Amino acid sequence: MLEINNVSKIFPGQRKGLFGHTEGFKALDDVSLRVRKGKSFGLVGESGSGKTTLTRCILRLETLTSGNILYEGADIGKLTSTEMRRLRARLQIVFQDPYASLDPRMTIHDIIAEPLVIHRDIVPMTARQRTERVLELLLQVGLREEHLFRYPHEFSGGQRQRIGIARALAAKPEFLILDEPTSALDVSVQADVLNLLHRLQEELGLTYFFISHDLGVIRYICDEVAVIYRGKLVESGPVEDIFERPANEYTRMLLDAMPDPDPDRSPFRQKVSA
Amino acid sequence: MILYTLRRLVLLIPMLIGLTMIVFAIARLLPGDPVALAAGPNATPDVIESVRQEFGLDKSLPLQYWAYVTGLVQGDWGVSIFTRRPVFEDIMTFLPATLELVAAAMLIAIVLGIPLGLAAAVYRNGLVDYLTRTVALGGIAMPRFFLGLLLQLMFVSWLDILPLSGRFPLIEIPPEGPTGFYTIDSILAGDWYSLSIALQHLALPAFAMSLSPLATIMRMMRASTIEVLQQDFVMTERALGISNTKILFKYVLKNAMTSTLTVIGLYVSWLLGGTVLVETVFDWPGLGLYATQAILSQDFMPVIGVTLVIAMIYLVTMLIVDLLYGVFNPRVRYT
Amino acid sequence: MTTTPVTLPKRDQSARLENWSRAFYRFRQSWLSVIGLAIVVALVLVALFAPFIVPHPEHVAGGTNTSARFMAPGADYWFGTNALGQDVFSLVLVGSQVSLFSGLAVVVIAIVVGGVIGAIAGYFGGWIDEILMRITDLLLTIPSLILAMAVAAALGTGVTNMIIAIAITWWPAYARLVRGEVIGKKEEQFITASKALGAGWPRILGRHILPNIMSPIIVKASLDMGFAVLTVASLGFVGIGVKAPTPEWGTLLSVARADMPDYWWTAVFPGCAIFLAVLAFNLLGDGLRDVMDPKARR
Amino acid sequence: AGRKILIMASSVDIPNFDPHVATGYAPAMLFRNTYDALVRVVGTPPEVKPGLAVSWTVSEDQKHYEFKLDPTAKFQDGSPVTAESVVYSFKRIVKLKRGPSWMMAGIVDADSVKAVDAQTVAFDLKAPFAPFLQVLPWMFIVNQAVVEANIGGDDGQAYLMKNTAGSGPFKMGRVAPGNLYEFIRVKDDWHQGGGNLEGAIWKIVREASTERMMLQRKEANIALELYAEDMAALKDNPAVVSVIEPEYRTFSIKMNTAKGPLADKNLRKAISYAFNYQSMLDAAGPAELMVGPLPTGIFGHDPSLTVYRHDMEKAKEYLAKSEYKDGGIKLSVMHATGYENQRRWSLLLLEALKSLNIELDIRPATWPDTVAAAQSPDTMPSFMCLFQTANYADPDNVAFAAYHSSRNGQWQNPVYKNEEVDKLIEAARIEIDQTKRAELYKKFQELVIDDAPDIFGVLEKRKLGFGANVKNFVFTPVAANAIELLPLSLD
Amino acid sequence: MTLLEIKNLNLSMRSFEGETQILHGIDLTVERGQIWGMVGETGSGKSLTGLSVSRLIPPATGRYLAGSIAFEGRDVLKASEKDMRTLRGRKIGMIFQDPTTNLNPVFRIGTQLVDVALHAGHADPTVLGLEPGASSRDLKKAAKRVSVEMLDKVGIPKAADRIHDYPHQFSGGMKQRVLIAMAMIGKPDLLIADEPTTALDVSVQAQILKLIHELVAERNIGVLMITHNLGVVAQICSHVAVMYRGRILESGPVTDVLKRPSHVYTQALLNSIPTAHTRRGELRGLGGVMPEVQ
Ligand SMILES: Nc1ncnc2c1ncn2[C@@H]1O[C@H](COP(=O)(O)OP(=O)(O)OP(=O)(O)O)[C@@H](O)[C@H]1O
Ligand SMILES: Nc1ncnc2c1ncn2[C@@H]1O[C@H](COP(=O)(O)OP(=O)(O)OP(=O)(O)O)[C@@H](O)[C@H]1O
Ligand SMILES: [Mg+2]
Ligand SMILES: [Mg+2]
Ligand code: NI
Repeated sequence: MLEINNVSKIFPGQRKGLFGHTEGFKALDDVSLRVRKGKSFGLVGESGSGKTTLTRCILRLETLTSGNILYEGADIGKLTSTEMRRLRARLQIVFQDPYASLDPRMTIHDIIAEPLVIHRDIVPMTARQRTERVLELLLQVGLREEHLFRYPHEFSGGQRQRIGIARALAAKPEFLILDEPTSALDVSVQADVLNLLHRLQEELGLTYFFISHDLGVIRYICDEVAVIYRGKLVESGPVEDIFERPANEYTRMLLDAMPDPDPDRSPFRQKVSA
Repeated sequence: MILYTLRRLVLLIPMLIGLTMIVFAIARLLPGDPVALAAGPNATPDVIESVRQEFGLDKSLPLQYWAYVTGLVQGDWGVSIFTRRPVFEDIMTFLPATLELVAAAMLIAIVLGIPLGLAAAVYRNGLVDYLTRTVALGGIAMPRFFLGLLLQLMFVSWLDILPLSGRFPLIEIPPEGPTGFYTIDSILAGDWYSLSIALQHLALPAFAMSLSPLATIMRMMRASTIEVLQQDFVMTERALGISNTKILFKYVLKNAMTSTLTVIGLYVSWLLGGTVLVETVFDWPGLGLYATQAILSQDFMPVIGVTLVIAMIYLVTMLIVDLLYGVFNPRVRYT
Repeated sequence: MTTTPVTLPKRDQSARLENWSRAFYRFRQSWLSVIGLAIVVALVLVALFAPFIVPHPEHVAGGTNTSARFMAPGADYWFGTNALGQDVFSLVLVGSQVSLFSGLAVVVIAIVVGGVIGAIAGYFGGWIDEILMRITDLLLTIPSLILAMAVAAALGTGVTNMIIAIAITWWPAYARLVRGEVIGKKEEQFITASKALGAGWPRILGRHILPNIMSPIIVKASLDMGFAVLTVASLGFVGIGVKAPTPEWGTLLSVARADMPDYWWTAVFPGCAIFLAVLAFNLLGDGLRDVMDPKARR
Repeated sequence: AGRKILIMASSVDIPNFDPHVATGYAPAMLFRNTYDALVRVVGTPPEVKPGLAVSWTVSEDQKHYEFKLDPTAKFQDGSPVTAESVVYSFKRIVKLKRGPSWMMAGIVDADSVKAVDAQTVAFDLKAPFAPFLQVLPWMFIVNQAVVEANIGGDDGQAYLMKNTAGSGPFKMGRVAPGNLYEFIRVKDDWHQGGGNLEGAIWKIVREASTERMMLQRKEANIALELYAEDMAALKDNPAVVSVIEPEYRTFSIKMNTAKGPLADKNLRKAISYAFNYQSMLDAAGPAELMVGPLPTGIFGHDPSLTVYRHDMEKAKEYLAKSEYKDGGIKLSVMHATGYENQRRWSLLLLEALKSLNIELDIRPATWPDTVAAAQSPDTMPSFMCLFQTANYADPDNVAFAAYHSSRNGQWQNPVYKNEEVDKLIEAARIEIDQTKRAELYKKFQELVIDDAPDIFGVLEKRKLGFGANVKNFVFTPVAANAIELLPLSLD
Repeated sequence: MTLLEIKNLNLSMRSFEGETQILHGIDLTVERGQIWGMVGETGSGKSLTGLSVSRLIPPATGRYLAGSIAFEGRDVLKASEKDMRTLRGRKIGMIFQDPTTNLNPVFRIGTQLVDVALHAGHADPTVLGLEPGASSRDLKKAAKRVSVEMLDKVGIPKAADRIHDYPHQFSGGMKQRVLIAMAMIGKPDLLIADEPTTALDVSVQAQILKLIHELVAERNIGVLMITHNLGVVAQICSHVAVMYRGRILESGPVTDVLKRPSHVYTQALLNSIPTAHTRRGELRGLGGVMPEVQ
């Protein structure tokens, strides 16, 4: 469904002297991967390794330095702006920071309805129908009617995250990018969100591109996983393979550093009691 | 940083060229004809015509501009059509007075404004806050010429502790020196009597002029201090036992200075361009009066000259402010 | 996926109301702001109804009564009379119209022009930004009073021209402010989010960025209202303000300055009116800043 | 405090020191004290007194004058004042065609002046000119040697702009343009008598209220531009002597008789009747109303003339006769920016016009705009507020400058033109017989009043404030604030 | 003596809606050598409890309704501001959650470290390895030396050079370590760490946990660590307290609480962690289990 071929992204350096530039920063280095329809694809890696940058590239919010990205065979970089707009109706994203990605001066209703307004040529609806659709989404993600006209700051982190998901679902997309959707939540709220995502996938047949620091979460939700390190893809494959038989040194290090919730397996424990 | 400064200085040139063009256009497109007036009452048409030629005002606008700019490059700022004095010379006699006034006003504003702003922020919504804000707002809210008149009435007519107007007593010889600032020149000459006299004359106009920047600096300082005080690192500093005074005067002040700096920079130009009213009331022989006189009599060259000088001072001030940003904020890189 | 029939909720006014009450709570935190608001409201009412309530409407239209020159304030003339025997109270009351109206007009023009230019420069960046900002800088470097005087000299005196003159010198400040805010905001996540949803630039600028940068603009505008009244007064002082006989505070004051201190009332009352108006707008601005500042913790 | 330095506070700058170029009362003050003319005028009415010339003779036909110079007279560089220098000065005035040259235009030209001997100068006028002696005090004599040494390409204009080359009792000290000018008493001066002044300072002060305060605080000895309100405030101050004297300075509102509605004489008359002269007088402070075009008290003025006074019936009557029976038009008036009295009178005009159902647009204008607007009937507004000061105490000054059609385009008479009036002015100018001359001026006044080209306004009295310690001041109604320093003393 | 003893702490916070009680009778005792983990729902009052120990909640916003906080026997809530200053930094070190915002951006790392070291040194020169009564010049020198040593200890390479850098020149993990160094430079007896590893990836997180653990082992100090990562708690803490809506639901040795949770909420939390064996769609979450609080 989504093909990423040899993508590189170099951020230009800062201006130096009268004309010169410092050397650019290579955020993505020859990354290739494939996401299959109806499945969840996980991406893990060190912070600052280029995960978010990759999602921005997919949405054409950054221009690629080299390589191409095909969505259902069409090169995203070559689409006209109208085609791109059409595509964006089908390809939605939930951003890393739930709060920052919601306009603080819009009501929840307006926020969730925004894709419907933008794409009213694709999904023609009256204002009334839109409100109905928003309400339906709201209930789906586990929020309630009375939240409709509140503002983002009146919600807790978990609720905001769910608003972001509702917005992403509004125009009935087929492909969802989730950038650390649970990083700010405590485990119980995180569990609710993960369950919702799973239910939606089963009901609507969505495809997920899932980014997280939490390897447990990746393992739980994804079918395939890729590990990225300093802009380079170091390893990818089915979840079980990577977690049970990591081939790469960095992957192994990550897995080792994963804190285990079982106190008996703590590396420090013996010393403390000793 | 040197490279950065150089580049900024190089960039000044196109700015100044643009500036001369705009000002020239403004000045020359004004209706009214100063020539008839300059030639004097009862001048015959041929005299008027000869004056017109003398000042090259019979030529086309681009030609006049070209003549002006070529003159400017050679240090010739043109001649006033009324006084026929060279504009540059005139500006140089008036500029020190104005600069001294502006500098004194800014000094008062900064020296009082920053601590008061800090205090208002620390005692937010308390007595100190209300007091300083009310006083400062009072300062802003008073038209400057009216304030000047009231100050004169109070300190001169009633209390009789300060001189009425001017820079120096008429029948005494003001101190001479390289800066043209009477205060600094008398310090340089070690002439304490002149210094005290000069300061007495400076007090009222500088105070009248300082109120509005004082209030703005104070409020800016208050706002940014409040913001900085809410930053997490202040909590950390407190948690690690650093004393409140040290936090305020060392750690918070430097953070809060950035936005205040911008205001200070902007005010320098604002004051320079707006000294007229205070200069009128206090008969301060400065650039503002010179410029107003020139504008009212449509004397082009002085208007253009004054504008250029003020613009240059503004641009240089902004450069200094930008460089100071770097001192206060290490994240600013000179690139 | 099931589509359950839904009933539309009534617009939940309580949430909005709560927002307002929250804002008002923050506003009330400082009684100075409340005073400011009260004075502003009072001034606006006076400006609206002045022509109907002044005791001597004929003086406002330029009528004179030289047999009653320089009467001290008293029962007949609350603020006394001036050199032409005109009722200072009437003049000051009606003077509020020009002062407030021109202040408002200046600020609105400056915001619209400066806002559009600043928003475009900030949003698009690159050479558009470069060109627009250099023009703005140029105008900033020209002393505003000189520019205003030149404009007034070019277009002649009168309220409209004076407003244009001041607005020309004021919009660059707004352009800079708006540009800075837009640049800050356009990198925000929710803007990117909206872009990712497929929104075009007019929607992003108009629907997302502008509402989010309104608070510094409104705050500056309310403060500038005060300054505009002062600037109008200053132009009146150098003689390029409003045309006679229209009363305007600055002109009233500057004309009366020669009457001090013997006939103090001719100067003091317009002076107080200016003082009050500027003070009120500044207090209001401070209050608004507190209301709009999302970082204000209380 | 022991030094006898007199301080004059004035709002007017002295941009040019050249006595043959500059005009205005501030330069005139400078010339009167640093230069000498052949004669001086003193007192009320102004009397001609010896200056450089100790005596003079006039021929029967009043065309030939001979002046004997004071042999002791010497320039500030020590050289004697010779007939040569006098001739040189007059030639320079005529050549430059600026400054005071207009006063003797057509009367004196380059070959009219001759040096008879070192101490005698002879004038042969082109036509008899009654006010000739009144004009001479404004023709200052420059030091030929000094000017020639700095002649440049412009007859020494560049040099004399910033330097003086005269024989007067004072020389320039500190010069700070826009701020102050200092005068220093010349040592071993040839002038006889005189007060105890060691020097004087002309201080530029922008605000009348500051001038007043300076006077009150004894920071100034003389304040030159005071308002009526200031005079009221100073009235009871024992340290201040107020001088309020009539002078030959008229204020009138000129009408555009050439173009627009005001070309209609009946409308002009209607307006002249509608105007409230009493209010004008009230608002003016110490002043008297003008009676006709000439200032009261000047030779030839007829105080018994019937002039326009506020009379609404007559105003309505004339309005009915005019083309604008019901008013309904809009006129404009221009007044000088910052002149408070002019603004007040414009308001009175507005009121008068309103009673005729005419609107008025009041336009404060800078002086260059006013001068430029006066250049043609097309640019001239309906009304123009103007002060005119007599430079010499003769009706010819006012009559010629303000009503002769050859002056059209000049601010003193932008548009008014009446051939009969022109003829009268010309005839009176060269008439030698004083009674006949008075007769001619009477006719002139009647004609002009009937034409109503102006709203004849007020003669504002000159308002000067003196410190009580200033002695020996004698008021002269021409250029009254161009103070002559020589006779003054400070206690 | 007990290091820290919080008894029946009740705190209310004022906001525009009025005053709301946030903490309802918190009881907690930290002894030397113990590492306490504090977990719980967002907004349950973990951070405010931590701040209360140093009394850093502004009196204008927070009000203590009841209870006491005894640090080495002294009641912190009743101490004078001056006494508090001797405690802060010197006896109680604090690490805040976000490394970027908690370092002053316009001062060098060194300046900030040295100031803290000086503060501690003034109170007790031995902290800096000096004799009591050392001159202020010596103090300054020593403060600088100790700062470099400390940076070195938290694993910043070339500490003597990096001390002249500004915070923005450090990566997130490094800044976190600077904060830890600042908290430890005064050799405090109690370290309060508020979510010190959120926002770091697992490998950096592991490094920091190791460092804290070593310190406890070396100096026998007490630690109160606030986090919502149960894995972290399980690894490093000796004791844990579970908070919910301003109350401590249960507390005790880590092995007891995590292995045999007595409270439904704790159980629900543990069930919320996906493990290698959790089948997709079967993560339990709170699942409607809401502990009743009045
Ligand atoms: N606009 C930009 N200009 C320059 N460098 C950038 C820009 N955006 C990102 N980078 C750099 O690119 C790298 C990758 O950033 P990215 O946000 O993709 O990381 P990430 O993997 O999402 O990290 P995290 O887990 O912290 O979210 C980082 O080092 C970042 O500093
Ligand atoms: N300054 C304040 N004014 C009013 N209420 C506050 C203030 N600070 C915190 N609160 C409230 O106190 C409660 C506890 O806040 P606290 O920061 O202690 O939560 P926490 O347990 O640390 O949560 P997190 O895991 O999200 O950091 C929250 O409900 C919060 O809304
Ligand atoms: Mg990211
Ligand atoms: Mg917290
Ligand atoms: Ni399932």
